[in-house]
Amino acid sequence: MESTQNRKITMARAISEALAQAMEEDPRVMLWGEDVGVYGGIFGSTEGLYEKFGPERVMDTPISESAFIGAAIGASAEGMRPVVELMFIDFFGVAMDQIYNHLAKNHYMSGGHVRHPVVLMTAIGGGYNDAAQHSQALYSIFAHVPGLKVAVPSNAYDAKGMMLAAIREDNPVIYCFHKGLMGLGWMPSDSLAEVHVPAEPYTVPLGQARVAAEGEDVSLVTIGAMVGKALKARDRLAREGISVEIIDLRTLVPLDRAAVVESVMKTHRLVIVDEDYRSYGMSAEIGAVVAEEALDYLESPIRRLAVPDVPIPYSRILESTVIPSEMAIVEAVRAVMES
Amino acid sequence: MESTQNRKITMARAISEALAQAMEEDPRVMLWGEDVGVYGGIFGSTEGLYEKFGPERVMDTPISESAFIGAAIGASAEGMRPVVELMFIDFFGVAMDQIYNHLAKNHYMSGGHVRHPVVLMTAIGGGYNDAAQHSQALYSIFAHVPGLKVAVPSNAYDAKGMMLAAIREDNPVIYCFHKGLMGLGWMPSDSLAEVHVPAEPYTVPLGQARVAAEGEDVSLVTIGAMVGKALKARDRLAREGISVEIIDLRTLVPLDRAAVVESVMKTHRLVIVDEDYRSYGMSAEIGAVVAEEALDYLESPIRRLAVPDVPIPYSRILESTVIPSEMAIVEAVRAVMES
Amino acid sequence: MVNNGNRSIIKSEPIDYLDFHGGMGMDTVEMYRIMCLIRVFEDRMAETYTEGKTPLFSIAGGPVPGEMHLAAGQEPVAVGVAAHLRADDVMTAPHRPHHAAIAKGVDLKAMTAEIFGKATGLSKGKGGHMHLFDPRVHFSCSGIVGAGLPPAVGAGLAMRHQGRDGVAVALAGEGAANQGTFHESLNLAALWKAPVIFVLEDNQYAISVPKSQSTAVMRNSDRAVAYGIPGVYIAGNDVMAIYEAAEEAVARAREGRGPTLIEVETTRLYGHFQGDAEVYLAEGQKEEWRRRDPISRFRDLLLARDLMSEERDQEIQREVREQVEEAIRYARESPEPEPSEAFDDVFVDI
Amino acid sequence: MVNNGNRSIIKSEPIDYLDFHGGMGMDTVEMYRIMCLIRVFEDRMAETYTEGKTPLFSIAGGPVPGEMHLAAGQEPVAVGVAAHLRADDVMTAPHRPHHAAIAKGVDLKAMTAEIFGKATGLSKGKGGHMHLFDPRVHFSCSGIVGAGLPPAVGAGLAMRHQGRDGVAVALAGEGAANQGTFHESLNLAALWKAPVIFVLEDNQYAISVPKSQSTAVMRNSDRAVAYGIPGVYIAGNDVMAIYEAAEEAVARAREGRGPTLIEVETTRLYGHFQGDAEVYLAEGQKEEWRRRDPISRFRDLLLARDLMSEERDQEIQREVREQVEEAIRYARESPEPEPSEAFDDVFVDI
Ligand SMILES: Cc1ncc(C[n+]2csc(CCOP(=O)(O)OP(=O)(O)O)c2C)c(N)n1
Ligand SMILES: Cc1ncc(C[n+]2csc(CCOP(=O)(O)OP(=O)(O)O)c2C)c(N)n1
Ligand SMILES: [Mg+2]
Ligand SMILES: [Mg+2]
Repeated sequence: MESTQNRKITMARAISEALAQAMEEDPRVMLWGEDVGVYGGIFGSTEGLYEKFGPERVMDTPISESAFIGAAIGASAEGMRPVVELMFIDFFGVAMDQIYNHLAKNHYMSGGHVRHPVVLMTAIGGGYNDAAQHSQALYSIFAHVPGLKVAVPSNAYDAKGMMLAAIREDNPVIYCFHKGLMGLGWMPSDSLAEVHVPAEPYTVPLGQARVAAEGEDVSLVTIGAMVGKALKARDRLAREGISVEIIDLRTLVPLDRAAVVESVMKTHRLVIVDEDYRSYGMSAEIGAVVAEEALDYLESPIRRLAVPDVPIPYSRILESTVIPSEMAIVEAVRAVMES
Repeated sequence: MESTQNRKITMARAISEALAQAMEEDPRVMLWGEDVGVYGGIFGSTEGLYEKFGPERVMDTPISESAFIGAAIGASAEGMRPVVELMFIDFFGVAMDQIYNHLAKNHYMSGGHVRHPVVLMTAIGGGYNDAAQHSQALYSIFAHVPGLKVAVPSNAYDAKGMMLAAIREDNPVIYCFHKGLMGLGWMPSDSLAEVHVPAEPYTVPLGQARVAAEGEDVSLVTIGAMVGKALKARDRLAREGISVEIIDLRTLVPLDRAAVVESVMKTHRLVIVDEDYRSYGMSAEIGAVVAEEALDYLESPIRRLAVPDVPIPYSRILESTVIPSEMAIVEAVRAVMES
Repeated sequence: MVNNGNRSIIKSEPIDYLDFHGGMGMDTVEMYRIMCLIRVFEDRMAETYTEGKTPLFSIAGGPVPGEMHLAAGQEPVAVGVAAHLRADDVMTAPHRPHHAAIAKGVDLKAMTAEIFGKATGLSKGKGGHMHLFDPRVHFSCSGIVGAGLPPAVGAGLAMRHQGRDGVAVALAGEGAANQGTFHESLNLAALWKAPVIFVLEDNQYAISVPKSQSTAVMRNSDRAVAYGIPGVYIAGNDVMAIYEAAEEAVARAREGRGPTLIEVETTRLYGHFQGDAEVYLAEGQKEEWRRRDPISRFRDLLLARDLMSEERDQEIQREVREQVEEAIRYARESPEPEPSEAFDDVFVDI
Repeated sequence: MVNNGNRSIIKSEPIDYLDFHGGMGMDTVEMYRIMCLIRVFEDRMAETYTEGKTPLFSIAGGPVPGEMHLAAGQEPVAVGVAAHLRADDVMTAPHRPHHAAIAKGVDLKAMTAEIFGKATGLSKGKGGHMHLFDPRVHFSCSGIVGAGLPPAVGAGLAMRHQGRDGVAVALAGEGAANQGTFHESLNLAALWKAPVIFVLEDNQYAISVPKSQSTAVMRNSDRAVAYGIPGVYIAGNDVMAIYEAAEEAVARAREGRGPTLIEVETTRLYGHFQGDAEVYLAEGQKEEWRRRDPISRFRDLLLARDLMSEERDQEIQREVREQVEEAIRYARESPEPEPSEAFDDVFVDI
């Protein structure tokens, strides 16, 4: 297998490459979902797999999310390792019972006797005006209910490594890829997500945050597509003399509390940036963790920047008002530095 | 209508009384759900209504939650004011799309032109060994997504007043009644929930927390069935010289942030007690609000007591290990006082 | 043991409905006009959508934001059904909603402005092309497949409860017939004898997945048996055949005799969304669909039967083109919403 | 236009299946024994459940925690179907699972201990009566109505993919046939020709709601038409008729010819759950059901045909009673789980 030191590929390709390698190394890995076959996945996550592995291992499904996600439960109990695509995370509501009451809990309810090595991969995020039912992050909901690991890669390297880790893992994993990181031609995509990706299979362990950039003055904790925006905001802020440390959580479950706490102990300030809704979600959890474990280190109130508890509006100007932007991040950091 | 100064009734009766009064005062109010007719609701919430209002206004449904909850969307758009029962909140996963993508968002997505005055009432909570799929609180999930008000009464007085407020409200309201507060003969029930309830219709506004008990040393923020447990814990702690102020949030949306912040400004300590899962939920949100708005007032780290991110186990001893108990509350408060 | 039960009624001939209905109040030319209006709207939307986009289908550029699912080719369904509806009848539509909205009488200018994301749009720019709401004509739609069916049942129930003789039409793609809401809603409507007409647009594909790979039966209309209600399949994408089936179904519903399931063979003349390369289509499939364009066929029929003159046709073409241009002009010239608009309408203020 | 299509095959006579099958390897007495085992288990569970409860059905008291849904009266379904299954065939069951679990061969002691919430239970006390998992015999159940159907389809798919000739049986109440998962799962299984047998236990009620008030058709088996698969209704709660229908369906599935839908008329001899006052039942309904007790009818038949002697019957009664008592004793004497057990098994440790 060709390896290089500088093979930049899109996140979509990183994901489909991980899937191909997993399917090569393990015949138990199967893939199904809507338009994952000939089409290659609406967001390119399964490009080329149908051609490579054929209709027995790569299957298009009807628009029956409860049935085909639930099918992964039974198939995994019988020894398969299904990867299933829920086209948009926004559609979770038609299939949530199978996900959270069964896929997530059967291991526990069976006293550890049943395992469901299933990856449910799904597209998240906005930024391209797909409005209220096709632009949400929503990962906090999956992180709230016990029994699911929740992975949200911010770049192609992590995307490949976390996908391989998720597939090899014996627990169900909700794997959320942000549409705006995939490098699709027909959608704005953050070029920061297109990084060097080794050709060989490798894993990025689930549960280890990454210091995306070191800094001294303020900890910025974030995930997914907000990592790239935060990095850009950090550059701007550096010019103002503000040194921002960026923590890319990578997974919400397991949550790398130590990474967050350590950073705050160093910087004494915390900004949380999240593309999910603000209340009762990721930004709240991080804030609470710090108020529990590093309260005395905080020199100013924490600050949360997230979708302000409104549905994602359609029009460009409205959408960009509610989804945290580079400038909004800059302002949030400034505000924390001033308070 | 008979009124008295001391008419203690169960929360189940308070709810069915509120429903009866709403149906009397407004012919647009209809009621449907599983076993809400002759049976009177599995938890007695609709007792007597079928007899009083007949099968045209009180309708049993098939086990088709997406269809009958979705039906409330269309019916309310056409001018009705449906109250719909989802038997257990644990079943939300079979109908969540209708709830969160439509009922919650249509008002916004229509630019304010469509209204859905719908009350979705549902049973929450554990404490009677109904295991992982029938014992959850889960209200944080509804509070996380925009467009739904979320009410969680802790006693019969609030239950009646909040139900009447919810029905008169033009927004969709998720109304969560805790099974262990209903005063059912066949289930343990907290007698503290059985309080004086005026016979006349009245409302308790959604969005106003209540100081359930004043105190000086620590603020205990909670909701639902945990309020009663907290009150009992408070008595114990008082004997140790610890004065606990208990805030009953009553609603998660709208959240009475001011009530929380004011209390913490007074006591300088915060314990959050919640029957929902610990992470990414109610306890996180309250912690984050305080870290945002009252950080400088905190004299010790906040403490969260909630279901520790495990499914609710079946056996008595296991269930009581994970659902916050009076003693666990006492210990959490002590810990905060000591830190 | 294999159950070979009778299936739904299949109608495939554009036979003499015209003769039958010619004198009975149906305005065939008006139906034709609305079909033309829809087609011109969709064609112009396709053009407008690509304006200023580099690469061609970059969702971020140009005057029209977001995804775009066009319904050209599916005009007969919307028009044949809506011809029987009053303004206060209810219609719920799916992610591909323009033809339905136009046929139901949604204000074209406000709808276009909404699609452009403007402040003058139906939803002040907050809804978008998959979320058109016009309570004036009781129209709504949703981007979630199968999600419009339950609300239609509830609307039907409400109208009956209120003593209105209204009906609710739930429109959905053939792909929606495999979603749980389809089953639950048909059962509930049948059980409650709700005045609902379920109409499936069988354009043979759900994005890239052909019906044969998603649906265990040939015709979803056969599924009516599972609810004890009438099921009709209309082959041929013929507006008159649809008109007739809808007439019976709407009458049935209005009279309190319960729901009907109608499935209509139709064709998707654009891709699933604009930008869809349609690699999954067999060669020649698209051309074949275009050859059977339902609008030209209808025009030929109307001309052949002297129900419309060439002049009237040209006048109609002029008219609808003007109407569409005016709507697009209105949308273009309308102001963007104020940013603060994003924060309003989450809740009704009390 | 009303579709009066042929419906599913209806079998109602406890005819000569016995003669037909008598010499074909089916052990009727063994089936009888398992039905008796289930009945004794359910009766003893009903007694044990009320032990130490004040008021009588207080869910908090006594040795058995939680809710209790008993399946007495429904033995023929579980036994008639499971008679065709191997240990490595899959079964998913609903909230009323004891008969199915016993028929599938779930370990009775571990199952009873689980229902008592003990450390020796199938799930170490974490699952409970609605969450019995025994991977040894590929059995699982769920407290969510209709939730067992999708996993059964997936299990079927997996077995076929692995080249196993296994089948999956999804058992559910008639009330589950109005849940979206029913529809989606049947379509998916039919489409993929998955080796699945869907078995509905039509005990005519879903809690208090009679089938006529929840289901738009008389027989859910008629819904098989909607998926192009065989549908069979078995009237009479007769184990032999069920056995025969299941034989055909299981063979069909094993041979790769796809799924079957079987609905079985049966009776719920206890309430929906223990403590249900059953105010919604017509007077005399319960007595009527009891009169048609499927076990005594089967016994009479076996005795009349000399397939079983009185002595063997008495021996069986003794045997199963002992087996149940032993299981209950085991459960009672087993230790409670350690509190720390609550924190294990959320995730597989890597
Ligand atoms: C519940 C749900 N699942 C998946 C999708 C993604 N999706 C949007 S349209 C579509 C295909 C719909 O096909 P069909 O119902 O036949 O309508 P058509 O597009 O052909 O008009 C899919 C899968 C969705 N919007 N909602
Ligand atoms: C999705 C869902 N909705 C509602 C319930 C509550 N519930 C439990 S059992 C039951 C009735 C089930 O009836 P049926 O399927 O006929 O089975 P039976 O109880 O008669 O065996 C209901 C409504 C549930 N568990 N899951
Ligand atoms: Mg289609
Ligand atoms: Mg039943």
